[in-house]
Amino acid sequence: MSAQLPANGLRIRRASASATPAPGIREGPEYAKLVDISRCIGCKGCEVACKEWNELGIEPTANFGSYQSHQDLGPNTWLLMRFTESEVDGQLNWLIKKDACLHCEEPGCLLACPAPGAIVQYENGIVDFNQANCIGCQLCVSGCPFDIPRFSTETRKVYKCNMCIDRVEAGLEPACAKTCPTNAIAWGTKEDMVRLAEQKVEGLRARGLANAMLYDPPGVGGTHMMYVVPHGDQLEQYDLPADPTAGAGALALLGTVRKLGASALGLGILAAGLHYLGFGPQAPEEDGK
Amino acid sequence: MTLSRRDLLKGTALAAGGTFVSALGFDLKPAYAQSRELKISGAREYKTVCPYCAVGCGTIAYVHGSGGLNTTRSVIHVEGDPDSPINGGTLCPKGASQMQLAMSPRLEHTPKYRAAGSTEWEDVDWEWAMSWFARKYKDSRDATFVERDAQGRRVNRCEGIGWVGSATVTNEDAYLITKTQRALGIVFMDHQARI
Amino acid sequence: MKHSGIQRFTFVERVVHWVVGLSFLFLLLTGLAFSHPRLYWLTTFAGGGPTARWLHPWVGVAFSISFVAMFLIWLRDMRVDADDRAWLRAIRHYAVHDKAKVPPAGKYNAGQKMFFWTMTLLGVAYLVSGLPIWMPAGILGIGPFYGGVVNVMRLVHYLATIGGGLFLIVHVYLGTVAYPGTIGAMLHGRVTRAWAKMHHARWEG
Amino acid sequence: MAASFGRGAMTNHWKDIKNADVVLVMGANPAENHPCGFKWALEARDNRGAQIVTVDPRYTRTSTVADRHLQIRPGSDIAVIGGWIHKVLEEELYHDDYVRLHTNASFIVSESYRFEDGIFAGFDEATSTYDRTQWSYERGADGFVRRDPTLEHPRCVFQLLRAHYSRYTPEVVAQIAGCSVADFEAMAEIVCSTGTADRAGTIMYAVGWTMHTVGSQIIRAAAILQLLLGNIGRPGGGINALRGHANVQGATDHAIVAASLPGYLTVPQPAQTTLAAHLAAYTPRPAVAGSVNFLSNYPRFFNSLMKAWFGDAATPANNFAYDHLGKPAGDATWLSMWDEAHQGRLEGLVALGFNTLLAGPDVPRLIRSMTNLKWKVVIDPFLHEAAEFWNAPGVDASQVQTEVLYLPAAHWIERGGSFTNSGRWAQWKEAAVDVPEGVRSDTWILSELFWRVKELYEDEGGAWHEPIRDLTWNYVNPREPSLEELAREINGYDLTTGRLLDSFAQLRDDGTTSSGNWIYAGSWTEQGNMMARRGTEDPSGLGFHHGWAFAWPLNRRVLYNRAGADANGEPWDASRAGIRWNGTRWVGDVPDFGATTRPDAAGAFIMTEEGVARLFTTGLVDGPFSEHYEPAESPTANILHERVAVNPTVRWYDGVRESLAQSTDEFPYAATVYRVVEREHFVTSHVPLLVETMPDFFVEVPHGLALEKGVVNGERVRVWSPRGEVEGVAIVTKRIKPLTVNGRTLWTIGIPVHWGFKGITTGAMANSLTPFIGDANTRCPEFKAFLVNMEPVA
Repeated sequence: MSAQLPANGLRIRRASASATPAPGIREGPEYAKLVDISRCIGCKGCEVACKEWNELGIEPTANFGSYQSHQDLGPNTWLLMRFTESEVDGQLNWLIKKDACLHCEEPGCLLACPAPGAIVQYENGIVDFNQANCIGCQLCVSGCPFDIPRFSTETRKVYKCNMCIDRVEAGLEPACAKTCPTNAIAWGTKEDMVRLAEQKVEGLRARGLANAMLYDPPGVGGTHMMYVVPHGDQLEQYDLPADPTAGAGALALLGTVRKLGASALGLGILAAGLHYLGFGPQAPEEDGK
Repeated sequence: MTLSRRDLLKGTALAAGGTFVSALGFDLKPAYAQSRELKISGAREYKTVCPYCAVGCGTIAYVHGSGGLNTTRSVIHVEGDPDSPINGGTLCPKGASQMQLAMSPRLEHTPKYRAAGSTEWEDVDWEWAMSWFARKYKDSRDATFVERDAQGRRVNRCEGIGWVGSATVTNEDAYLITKTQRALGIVFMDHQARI
Repeated sequence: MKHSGIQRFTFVERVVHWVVGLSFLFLLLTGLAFSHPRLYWLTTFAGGGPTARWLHPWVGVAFSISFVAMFLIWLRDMRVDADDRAWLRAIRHYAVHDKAKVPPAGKYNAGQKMFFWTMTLLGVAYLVSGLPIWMPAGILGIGPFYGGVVNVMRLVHYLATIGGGLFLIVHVYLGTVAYPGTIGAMLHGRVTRAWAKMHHARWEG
Repeated sequence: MAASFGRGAMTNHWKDIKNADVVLVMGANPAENHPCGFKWALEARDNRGAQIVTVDPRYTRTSTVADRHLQIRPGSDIAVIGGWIHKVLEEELYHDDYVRLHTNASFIVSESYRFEDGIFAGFDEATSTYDRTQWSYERGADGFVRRDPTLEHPRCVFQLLRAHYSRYTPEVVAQIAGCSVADFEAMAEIVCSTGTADRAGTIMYAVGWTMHTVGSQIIRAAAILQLLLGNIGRPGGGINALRGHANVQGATDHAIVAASLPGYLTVPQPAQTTLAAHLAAYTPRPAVAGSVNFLSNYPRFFNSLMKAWFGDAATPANNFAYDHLGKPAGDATWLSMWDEAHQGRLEGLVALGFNTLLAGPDVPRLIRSMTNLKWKVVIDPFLHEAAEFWNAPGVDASQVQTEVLYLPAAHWIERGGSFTNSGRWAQWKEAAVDVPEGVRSDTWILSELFWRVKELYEDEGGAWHEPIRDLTWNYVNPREPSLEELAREINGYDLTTGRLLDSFAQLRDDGTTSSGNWIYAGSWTEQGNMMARRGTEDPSGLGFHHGWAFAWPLNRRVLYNRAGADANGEPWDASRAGIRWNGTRWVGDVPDFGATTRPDAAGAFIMTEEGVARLFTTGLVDGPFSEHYEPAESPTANILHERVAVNPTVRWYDGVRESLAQSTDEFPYAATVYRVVEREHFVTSHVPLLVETMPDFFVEVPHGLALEKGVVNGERVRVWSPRGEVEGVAIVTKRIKPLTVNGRTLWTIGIPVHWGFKGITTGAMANSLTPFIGDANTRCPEFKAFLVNMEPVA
């Protein structure tokens, strides 16, 4: 078997580098995580719970002039609280963002991945990396509009948040959502979370945060980790792309041409064959014969 | 019977074809491969309380091992107790990493003694340690005990020994500390309420 | 044993050519494997996906080095002159074996020179686009390349691959079945006089 | 708080915070230090539209989710709260009915009371103490306090209060605190907005208040404010002391403290030579007619404790073994203990579960004091800095003659027993794993020590040891009592029937009952272990959860809840009814009042002899009202009374004056120390995941100051005080702004406390900087306001 499937019983909606469609015989709810930044205190409970549950190794850190633990996500750091101080019109805000995989409905990573079954998306919306199939090309990293997956030079595989798929499958919420002390992370069906988010945005606007918004970018078909952003006018400061897209630009073009490229080569061979049939070989008359 | 070369080739081709077909595209058939086990599914649950701050979050310790005679139990995971009206299952980073505190390889397992002027510890056994402790305690108590103060009032206090801690022990042990130390006449006592 | 005919390629030339050629073939096949799920099976011949991914850039290094060697060896012979331009104008006659209307070629005809120069350009394209894909985290302080750079380079790499692949087909076809006797030049280095006269009349080998 | 309400504990509890309309966070940083409890503030914000506000020297992680933040100078809290009190009184924002009904506003104070130039009446320069009788009430012929229900008598508490705080105008407050008048007033609008029946405001505070030379008075000021606003005793109200360690509350309840015995009974004083004298001193008489004056039961609690400890050896005939208790010569708390060591008078020290070195203050002085000890025993699961103080940087171990014994103790996961959280909930926990080989439980170590000392006395005799002989020890395994046995002993027994008590109401002073801690009576009854209950029902929706664990006293969830209702027993706000009088009895929470006592039959505050809460009190040594005094180490003059800058009643230990900054030229910056959420004091330096998330010691440097001094974010800075110095990574931040204090620009520097020379990562000891001085009442050290200098490390 070339493709070792993720060892879990969830129905797969699509897989990377897959030429055949998913069987589509089971139906279940789509889940989503809603991160309400207006309730987040940056305690890193989620960051630690993620590492504890997933048994991710320590990536040694050094304080670099911030409350932030690591400078960046890593193969063993799937979730990172990012801290930014912003001052707009004398109004200080300490922007704290839970940075982790957003589990796009249209996952750029999956679209970019050349290895069959290395990236799968389950029917519940979770995008999972199956390292057994990963070839370590890191093209998913470039395909991701949020710059999330991280390559391990040790295992030569790429890693990211899998939304605690083992817990979700067992009927539990992801570890980060379970642990969040201030209920800044909510977990439920996508439908419920969107509804909850709308309520929250309304509440924030009533509290004077006119730019409060739900971050569920349509360019990637929506995400399964959404944010309620209190300062929607400062998306850039949060490092949230205003209009992310999956598989756009060069990747989209590649997606189109790669359907033709191999055929072009086939046609080349065919043309050579036809040429041979039409004109035959051209051999020199041998001397002295 | 003997296989002709031709038969052999055919067989190989068939086999190769099979490989070829399955390798051609990604086959979704085994989408119901065996489940990834939830790591705590077989663990025993113990309801405990987070040891850090005084919010008093309810926690569940997931323990590996049946507790049978031949086993040593170990904590494999700790998470919040969803029933607790205090934390509702949530935990802060400290609480969420309790498992590492519980099972820390940095925990000590041997009493140690450091002699006057020494630059290092030496391991000692409990018998030696406790008799040393009691000896020092009694000697200092005897040396500094004040039965009557300068005005002749009965005060029965030990002035030469201080006891500190702890806000990290249980109520029951805290009570036992007060009970034994007050009975021994200790007056210098404090814990982390002030610090 | 002494070969008959005339020496067309030296031992070194042959070795360099085959390193270039075989590495290119490997790169083409593994590259195609990564380009489309239906071709992923090609990784099987390279030891499976992870191995193929690991080998591809290193083979690319071998390709690049040998290509540079080849480039230096043949550079002098590959100058394009007025005769070549005439030859190119007559290329459609060449294609249909209408030999009489094709101006005689030197050691290399203009088509071969074009192939050489195209492959040189593609070689540069492979290298330039391949490096960021190989080491997206950056190299020698340049980078990282994650995101747009890699994606654009991936497209460039792919298009270059298809281009190179098509040229390879022509090259192999012409070098083998279309012109019998040609392959010998790259195997033992020698060709017959008749062959030389026919294909490279102006060659003073 | 005991001085104001009668008990010194969080009035409400964690989940109750969700019922608030305004959550004032000051002297605390709960998002950082109590994240899971802080969620209830956010619940209030998002479900009730409550406002969360922070007042702090730093914009903290709590501030990130608050509606408003006010930056003040460390140590200016009383000025700020005083300013709010001023506003509430001047603008009549107080809850009038509440103030009249439930406080001593109408009480008339004796003529001797006065406050002039920063000094209250009765000050004795020689001893730096007050004669508090000068602040007493004026009494009528009936012996009860005279009152003026109109609140107009010039010497009634209400008028004295108004006069006292009349100086705390917004302009004065802004000058002291360093903020702008506008910012102060904007904050005041919110904080002072809950003085109505339909609004409730709560305060969350922690050691940011207590760790000052005026710590107790900051809390007093808050109590005054909350009483004026009518916020005590109500769901969503209160003053919530957020405790730092898992069982600070329980360890305090069980009195591992110098001045009290379990249940906040008082340690006998040398002058109280007889039991009668002791009981007389702490058994208050009602100040007004109809006061429940619950502490009149003191003898029942005290005698029952002595029965629990000394059993048959405690009899009415021998004064319940009163002589068995040591009577300290004076203050015996943390600072005084180390002062004894400093002076070479303390021979030995036992530290159990306590990093006595990093805890500070003035670590260099602590090390000098420790080396004066003959011996030190450290009992802890981890080998920490306090056990290895002889190995501290700069210490020559060969010169340290102290013998040190380290005993590895079991820790929480290996033990059952109960922790009492900040909200007074005692929760029983299960042991998850066995105590490992080579390790012993605290219980074992304590009983083993006791037994071995006892045996030595039996063999050799020695200093007075009757109490050792007489101490009750009725445990199945005398060498390691079970926690269950201890819990039952704490609860107490009816000694006649041998049955466990249900309530402290059953305690007697005649020796027929025992209770190791009367406030825990009812925690383990004949029905079983109440602390282990795990019922989740919450029928009222207010979060009382009476079926979960046990809250002292008597499973009461909101203290003083009688004050949450009006004169007729109707709750101030029907939607948040703590308790309600239904005509025959109180329903709702467990009433902090007689269950069937009519609303008009007694005052709401049963723990005070006044029956009401105290806006004016004699309970603290440093004044009946809170007054702003500068920190011992202050960057500025006290503009209220220049001559009396610092709390006049603080205790100056030897050499401390000399160890303080003498000028702001040398030490120009205000500094404060604190914790961060990723760490809990010191033990977490052994937890890899926590070290990973907050690896290194750092110093928070305000952005403007960094520019001025050439400090670069992420690079190292050196900070020093006259006591010591630290070096660490600078976090340059815009979250700390320059203040303008009395016309001068002042910068504040923040320093976390979690690092030492042991652990996965090591770092500077923040408490090397802090001064060795403490609160006049509690001797809680002034960690939160001192002066430093700083420079970038070249």
